[in-house]
Amino acid sequence: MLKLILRRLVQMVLIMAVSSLLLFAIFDTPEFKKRLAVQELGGFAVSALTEESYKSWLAARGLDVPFYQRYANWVGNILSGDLGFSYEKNRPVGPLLADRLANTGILAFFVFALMIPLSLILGILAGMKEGSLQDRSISFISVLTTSIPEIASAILLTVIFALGLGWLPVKSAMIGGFSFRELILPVLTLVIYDFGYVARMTRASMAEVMTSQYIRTAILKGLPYRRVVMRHALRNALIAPFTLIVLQLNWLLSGVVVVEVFFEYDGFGKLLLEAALFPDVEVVQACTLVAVAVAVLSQIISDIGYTFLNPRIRFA
Amino acid sequence: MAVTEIPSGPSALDRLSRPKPVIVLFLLMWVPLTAYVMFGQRIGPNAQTLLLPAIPATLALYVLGVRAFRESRVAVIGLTLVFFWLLMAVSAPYLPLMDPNKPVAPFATPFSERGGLFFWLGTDFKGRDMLSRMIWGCQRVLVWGVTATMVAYVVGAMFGLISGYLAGWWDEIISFVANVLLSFPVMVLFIVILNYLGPSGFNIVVAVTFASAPAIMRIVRGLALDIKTRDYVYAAQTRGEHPLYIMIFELLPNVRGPIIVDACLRLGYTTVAITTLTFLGLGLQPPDPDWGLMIRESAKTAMLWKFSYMLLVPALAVSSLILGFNLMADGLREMSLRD
Amino acid sequence: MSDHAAEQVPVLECRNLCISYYTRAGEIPAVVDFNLKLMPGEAHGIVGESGCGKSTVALAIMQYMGKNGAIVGGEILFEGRDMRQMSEEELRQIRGSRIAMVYQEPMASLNPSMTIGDQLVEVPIYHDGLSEQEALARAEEMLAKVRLPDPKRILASYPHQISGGQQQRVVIAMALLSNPRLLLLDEPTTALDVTVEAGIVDLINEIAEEFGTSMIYISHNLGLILETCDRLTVMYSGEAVEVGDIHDVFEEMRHPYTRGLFGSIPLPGADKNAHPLVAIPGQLPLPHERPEGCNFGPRCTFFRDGLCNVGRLPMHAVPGDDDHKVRCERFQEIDWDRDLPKGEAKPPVEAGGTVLSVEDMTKHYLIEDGGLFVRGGERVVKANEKLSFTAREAETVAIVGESGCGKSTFAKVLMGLEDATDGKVMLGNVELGDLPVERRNAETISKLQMVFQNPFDTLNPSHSVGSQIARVIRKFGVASKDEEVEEIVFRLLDTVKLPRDFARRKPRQLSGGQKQRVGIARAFAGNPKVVIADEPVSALDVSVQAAVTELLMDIQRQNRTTMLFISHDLSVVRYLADRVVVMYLGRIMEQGTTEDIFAPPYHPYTEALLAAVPIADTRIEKRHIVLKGEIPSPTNPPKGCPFSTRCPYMMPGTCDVELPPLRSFGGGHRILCHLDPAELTAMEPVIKPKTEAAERL
Amino acid sequence: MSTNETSSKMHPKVREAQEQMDSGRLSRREFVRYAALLGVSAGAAYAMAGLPSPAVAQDAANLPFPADDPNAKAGGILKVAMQVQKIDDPATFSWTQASNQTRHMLEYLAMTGPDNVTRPMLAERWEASEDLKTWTFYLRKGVKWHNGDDFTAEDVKFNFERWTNPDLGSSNIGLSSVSAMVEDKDGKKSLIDGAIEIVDDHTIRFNLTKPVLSFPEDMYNYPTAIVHRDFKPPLDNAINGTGAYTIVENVVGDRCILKKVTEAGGQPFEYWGGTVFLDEIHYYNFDADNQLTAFAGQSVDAIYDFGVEQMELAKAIDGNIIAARTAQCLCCRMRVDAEPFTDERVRKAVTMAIDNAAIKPLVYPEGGDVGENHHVAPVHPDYQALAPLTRDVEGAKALLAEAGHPNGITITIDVGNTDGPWHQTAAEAMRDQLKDAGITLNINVIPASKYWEIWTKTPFGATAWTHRPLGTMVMSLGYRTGVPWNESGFASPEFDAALDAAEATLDVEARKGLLAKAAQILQDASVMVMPIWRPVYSMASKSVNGYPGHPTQYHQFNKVWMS
Repeated sequence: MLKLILRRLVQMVLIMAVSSLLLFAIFDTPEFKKRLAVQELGGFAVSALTEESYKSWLAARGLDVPFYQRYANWVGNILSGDLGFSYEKNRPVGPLLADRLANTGILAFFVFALMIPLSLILGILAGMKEGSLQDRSISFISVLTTSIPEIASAILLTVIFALGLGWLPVKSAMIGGFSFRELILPVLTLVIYDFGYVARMTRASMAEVMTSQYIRTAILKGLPYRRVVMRHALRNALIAPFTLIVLQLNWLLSGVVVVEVFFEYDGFGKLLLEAALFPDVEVVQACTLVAVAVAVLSQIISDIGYTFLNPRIRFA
Repeated sequence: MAVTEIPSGPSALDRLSRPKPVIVLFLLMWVPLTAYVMFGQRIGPNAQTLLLPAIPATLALYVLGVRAFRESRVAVIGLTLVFFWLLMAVSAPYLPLMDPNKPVAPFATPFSERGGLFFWLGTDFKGRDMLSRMIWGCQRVLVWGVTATMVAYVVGAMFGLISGYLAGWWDEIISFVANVLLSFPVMVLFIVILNYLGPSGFNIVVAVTFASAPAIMRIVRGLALDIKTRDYVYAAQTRGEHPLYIMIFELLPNVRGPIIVDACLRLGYTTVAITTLTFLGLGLQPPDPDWGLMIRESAKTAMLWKFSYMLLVPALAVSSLILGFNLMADGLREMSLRD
Repeated sequence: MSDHAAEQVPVLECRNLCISYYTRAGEIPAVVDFNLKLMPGEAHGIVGESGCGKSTVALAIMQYMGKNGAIVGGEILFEGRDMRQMSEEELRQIRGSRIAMVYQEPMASLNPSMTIGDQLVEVPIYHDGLSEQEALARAEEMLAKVRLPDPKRILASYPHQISGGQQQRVVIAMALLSNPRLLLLDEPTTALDVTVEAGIVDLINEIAEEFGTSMIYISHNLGLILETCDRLTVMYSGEAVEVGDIHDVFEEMRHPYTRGLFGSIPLPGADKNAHPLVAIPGQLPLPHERPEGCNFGPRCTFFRDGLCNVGRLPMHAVPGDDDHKVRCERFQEIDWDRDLPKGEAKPPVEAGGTVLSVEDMTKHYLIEDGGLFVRGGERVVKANEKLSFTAREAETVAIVGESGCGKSTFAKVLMGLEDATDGKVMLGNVELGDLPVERRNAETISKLQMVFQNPFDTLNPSHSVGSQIARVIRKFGVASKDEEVEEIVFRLLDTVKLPRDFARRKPRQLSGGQKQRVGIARAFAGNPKVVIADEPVSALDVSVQAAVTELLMDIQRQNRTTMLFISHDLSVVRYLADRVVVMYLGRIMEQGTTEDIFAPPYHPYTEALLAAVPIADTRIEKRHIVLKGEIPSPTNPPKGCPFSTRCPYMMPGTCDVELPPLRSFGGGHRILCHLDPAELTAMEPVIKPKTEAAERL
Repeated sequence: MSTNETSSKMHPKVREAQEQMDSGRLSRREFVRYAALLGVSAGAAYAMAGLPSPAVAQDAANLPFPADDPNAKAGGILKVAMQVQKIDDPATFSWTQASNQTRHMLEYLAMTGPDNVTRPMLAERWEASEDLKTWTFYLRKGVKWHNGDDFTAEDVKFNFERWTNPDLGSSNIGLSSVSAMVEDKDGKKSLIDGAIEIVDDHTIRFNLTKPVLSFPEDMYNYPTAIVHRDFKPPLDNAINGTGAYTIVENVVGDRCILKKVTEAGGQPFEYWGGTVFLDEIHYYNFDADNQLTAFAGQSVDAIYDFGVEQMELAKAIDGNIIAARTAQCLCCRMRVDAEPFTDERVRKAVTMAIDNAAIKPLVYPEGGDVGENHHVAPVHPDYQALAPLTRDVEGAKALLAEAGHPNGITITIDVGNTDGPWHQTAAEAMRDQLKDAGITLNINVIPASKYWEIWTKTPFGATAWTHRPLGTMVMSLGYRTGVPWNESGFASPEFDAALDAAEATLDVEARKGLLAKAAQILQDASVMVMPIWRPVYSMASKSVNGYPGHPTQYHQFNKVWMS
């Protein structure tokens, strides 16, 4: 197991190295440098710059050295804990990213706090009696909600709760400090899109377990139904959803982009999009590293959890 | 033990993937539509004649689909939703609609009349007819969505077969690259790629391929790993067939079934992705109508109960298409489990 | 025991039981008009081919039909009470305590995420209200009773940590914990190796004696039923066709189907030349396509229009034996000796020169722990160790062994999918050992073809039958013009006795037997010199097996092909092989002509194997040898003699240390054993005919 | 300040202008503007013109701000939605937004009010020589920096030296006033010795190489904020200003918080500009598109601006919509040195086939002015209407045929929507009109940032030009031969001469005429389609009082109060 984790971590570092090098190379193109200059100085001004003054601008920004050199520097900085500097936000990437990640973390926490119990309970209820009315209605709701993309559910929720009923604020910029009310719509949007997926997987897993032979054994052993479900079925049925839920972390990083942009919520996703469009190389780099780390770490957690939950692997 | 041996009729998936008529009809529908969307402007006003063969092909395909899916009500509903939009896409130029790009009367609410024109779904901030934009809006998302998914499948299946069948170093390398790509959250990948390439339909295809192909590759790889232990592959190996032959003729036809279900789901994801990217400004570009664009444009002009129809119409339209794909996938999966 | 039957209440009685499944095609009757009376202490066997409804009966008795099955008629009386009238709670109390069940796949029927102890204690806790401690004690006791070593360790283990045979013992222990009145055994040994199976069968017999439990034993294997049961029901296509005392039925079977069944299994008396097997023509009808009247009618030689296909057939008692009943209208008219089709005797084939010779062929696999970045230790799996044998033209060489003995690896090396690590494999004068298939020329490849085990895998489901055969013809350069190829395809279909229009069919439209025929046609399309048949019929129903086996041998005979027949079933091997190679853990333990192998001297493993194979013949007496333990993993074979861990003759200090010498007994009969040749020669035969007196006991 | 006092030192040209006004050749409003530019106090100028002075404080301090509202309440926070940008160096600001962040801390020598009249701010007054080549600025006394230093001529000199330092890259060097202080030396522009003269602590004189009328107006151009003489970028480390507020927090992309200054260098701070009411001014970062929705959600009290496409939304929201007529525009210019536009007939065909008057209502149904294919806007004081343009489709076809395109021509316009999606709407409207003349217009929509990479290079591009207070200013920025921002590559000595003449002429009518001549040359050359002068909209809630609308979108909240 330790070996596996180590292997994954090595792989993670490798992936990080490869992807960041690639990103550096991409953002090193003259077009991107020009775009950066335009953002910084304004389109009019850049076009009026002479070749020399453009060069001196590049030099001032440290963009005149070859990208591999910058990459080496950057890697050195990263290793010493310095994540670089944001051209756009004019501040070090580290604290900036930390701020935004914390915001996304809050969002993610509530999303998970709501989604996990909801989807597991619904999934188990549906999977327990495959084909029943209860199953059919839960399944239908899950398909329906997963079919509404985040952008559409954000719209629907905003239209109903913010524009129509006026219960909740339209935007979640939180300019007056943290506001729980402003968090509700983004959280709901993400939960609505995601819970159906997890619920369906839970249902499938539960349904599969319920038709398995060892459940038949348990029933024909004369155990009460409750015990069959709680003791025999649940643990086996929850292995797959558990790994899935952990992997949702990775999904969340994608899902939040839209939600954060739509609701003007200052989180990781919005930062990434803004940085990419700017193009704020070092922020994109840092975000990518975080994304890769989250992806790989969630995979590791999911692997560990899977191993822990599944004796077949734990004691193999 | 003796394996239960009940020769059954063709399964639903088999029927669906029975190639010839479906493929011919699909191409009849698809090629004109794609050509129309990609080159319509260059062809000029007569471009719409391109779509003439596509309309009956779409209808015929729908009939075939309903027949293949008749065992699953869910799948038929999904199919109907998808084909509704497909039909809209191929027949949009022939429908009695207003010009989707022509500003007529700004901010007309649904079911209102202005200047002798009746607006079923109102008009947007520029005064363009929403009904017309909604219907025209499905063209691009369908064309690019399906094209992107198909390309992703070709690429993913190719690498999946190689990786699964040849194993060894091929597998190590391909799997590593796939892992690298899979370690990016999809949206990060999309943003980076589209930001680099610039937003356009074609680049969406590239981005979707990068984002989806690794996952498809994994599925195909898994299937290939399974299928390659089958005796018929063994038989082909022992008669000295070239690995390429085995991959294309022995493996590929048999991964088709499970992949169709996945493809329906993935079409849904791709549709979501295109809409979302367009909303973020990285996807399709104005002026031609598109649901994502409609949302993008309305999100800043219609944040009011009174105008919320501008947001709701495209949001519901895109949801219905995705629902269609998902229901199809659901029904197909159910049918394949029953077979 | 039948003396007391009248006074006793039957443990279980099924009266006119009808069970149906509801599918999207409508109601499908699975079992029709099933009757069964089980007295205390009695063991009743239900035998039949797949799809005959035997497992359905078992589940119906447990009142566990799944969501689309239902009992649509009749009664199930357990100790006189109709189970159909019982409430869920009453059923729950009976299940697991009064009626217990043992299942086909032990691994699947144990919960993978609970320890065995946890799963066992549930039974006494919920049924007898025992405390956890008491329950644990009882579970441990029971594990000891089913002869599991170290019950404490097993209690704490998870199912995957013990072997298949041990798992099945655990399941049996679980079933016995509450001392049930009735034990249902649904193919309890099918998933196990033969030698392990023998141990379980042994255990079941002991239990029946010790606990006095009534048993219903479900199996497709007539030999197993004979070894375990007092009475039996033969089922065909959802109906019981013959019921009776086991000896009555085995010796005087009255139903044409039962008769056909016995005709198609290779009993010790059978001989491929003199008394070939006789297959039952046709195939099992689908549940929703059953004929009017007798279900067996369309396949029956004695079918008479207007009699056999009218109405529902009742069971008739055999005159003079009320317990023996038959569902046949004509059973009294049939003169078996005259009317039963017999296999035609065929002249024996003279073997030709040596075609294939294998000399010290060794195949080792390296297994690397770790992966891309972390190097782990390397382990060697010795899949094949110094295999040496030869096969001559038109000869059938059987390679016998249980799982993990290395027969598949050997086939792979032969086919060129793996390189031999060492040694030589000569086909004619071509060395194949280090010639992978890519480097072999078409001629060499076409000389060596294979028939596969699983009929459902042998054909690519995406291509038509014809195109798959045609591909081989083209590939091997037999013909290239379309018409010629087509002609050959048709001829091959004729050869395997399939209609020519099958060429256009997709494999899913074929039954398993038909697919296997196509597989044979494909193997012979390139006129091979050697055909490797890897358990070609083991996945087929008994009645189909015979036909396919016969076909295979007919073609072999015609083409004078050498056949390497890989099998675990010694009865089949005895029937068709000229020479036999017995393998165990990658090594050849014994080889010789069929007569040599089936008569002493035996290798101890061969001896045990022979004793383990159930034989459905009441006239045969078998020595009782049960091996202990399980087959060791090939990744970690025992030192010395591979069989030393299980060998009843094991000599500590010798067998488990040193590799045994190869002893030759003349005529190519060689045995790898430490035992003294004299001791080996002095062994008693495992199988011998019973004396008349013993038979009529 | 009394009228007499001013008149005693009055620039002779003021008299000239007054005569023109009296004889009816100059409108009264224009006179006020000129008089103010030439150093007459705005109040006096209004008085001379016989116009009621707008609510500007009529006190001795000669303040540029409106009078205090008697109902005004002190206190409160004004929250404004705007992009919050980097503010490292005011001299290199590229965006108005950045200057808004600093405007209440760093102030300007002059201030142009919403009435387009330029009044003295940090300067108390100014004088121009008769030939408009020598300008003397008298600085306001008693202005304190937040660190307690006095504001002196040294500060001003320091700023001018900075601006003219080519290494800094300030766009101020392009202002006609500043550019008249530099010369080319070794291929580099540098400040002419003696161009800046410190007369005394509070008087500074500029000697220009050419006559410049717009000097005071230039001094309110957003990058001309006056920083302390010790200033070193970045501003974050050098927070110091003369304004009533100071920046306490500036997080780019998030927020910029300004607080009222109460203490300067240990002393209580007294703002030179009189009472300010707000305690704090908060800028919160919202994308242009989201500002109005943020406002609708009551997150903010005011916004920087909103697009015309959001007008209906704005109207539906409770609040005051503030519209300002501007010289902002969309200049669809053709590069005269790129095919097929090298042929003047092609360009002419394009302009002839387009009816600007029909485009404007499609794009800006409310407010704005129709353009005349040159770059002087009706709001410019030196604007004079040319003969109305008429659409001539047949003529266009004929010209095309003559130019060798009898079957029409296909051209592509690059649109970056740098200023909002209305660029595209305008381009689409042009496309529809051009179709009639057989010209197929392809619209190549590219991202805004991409557009700025090509704006001077593309053969046909739709460039947004921002508001500038004078027609001469923008004409010389964009169309003089060889200037960097000459995106059309237009080169005409005749035009340059006309522009020079206009810039040097004070006679308002003559000047208008001269500029009109230049405009006519430009129009005749068919360098551009200039369909529209757009209005800018912003919005403030009803509780924000005295919120000014300014054509340049400059924020000046000194007299704003919250109710």
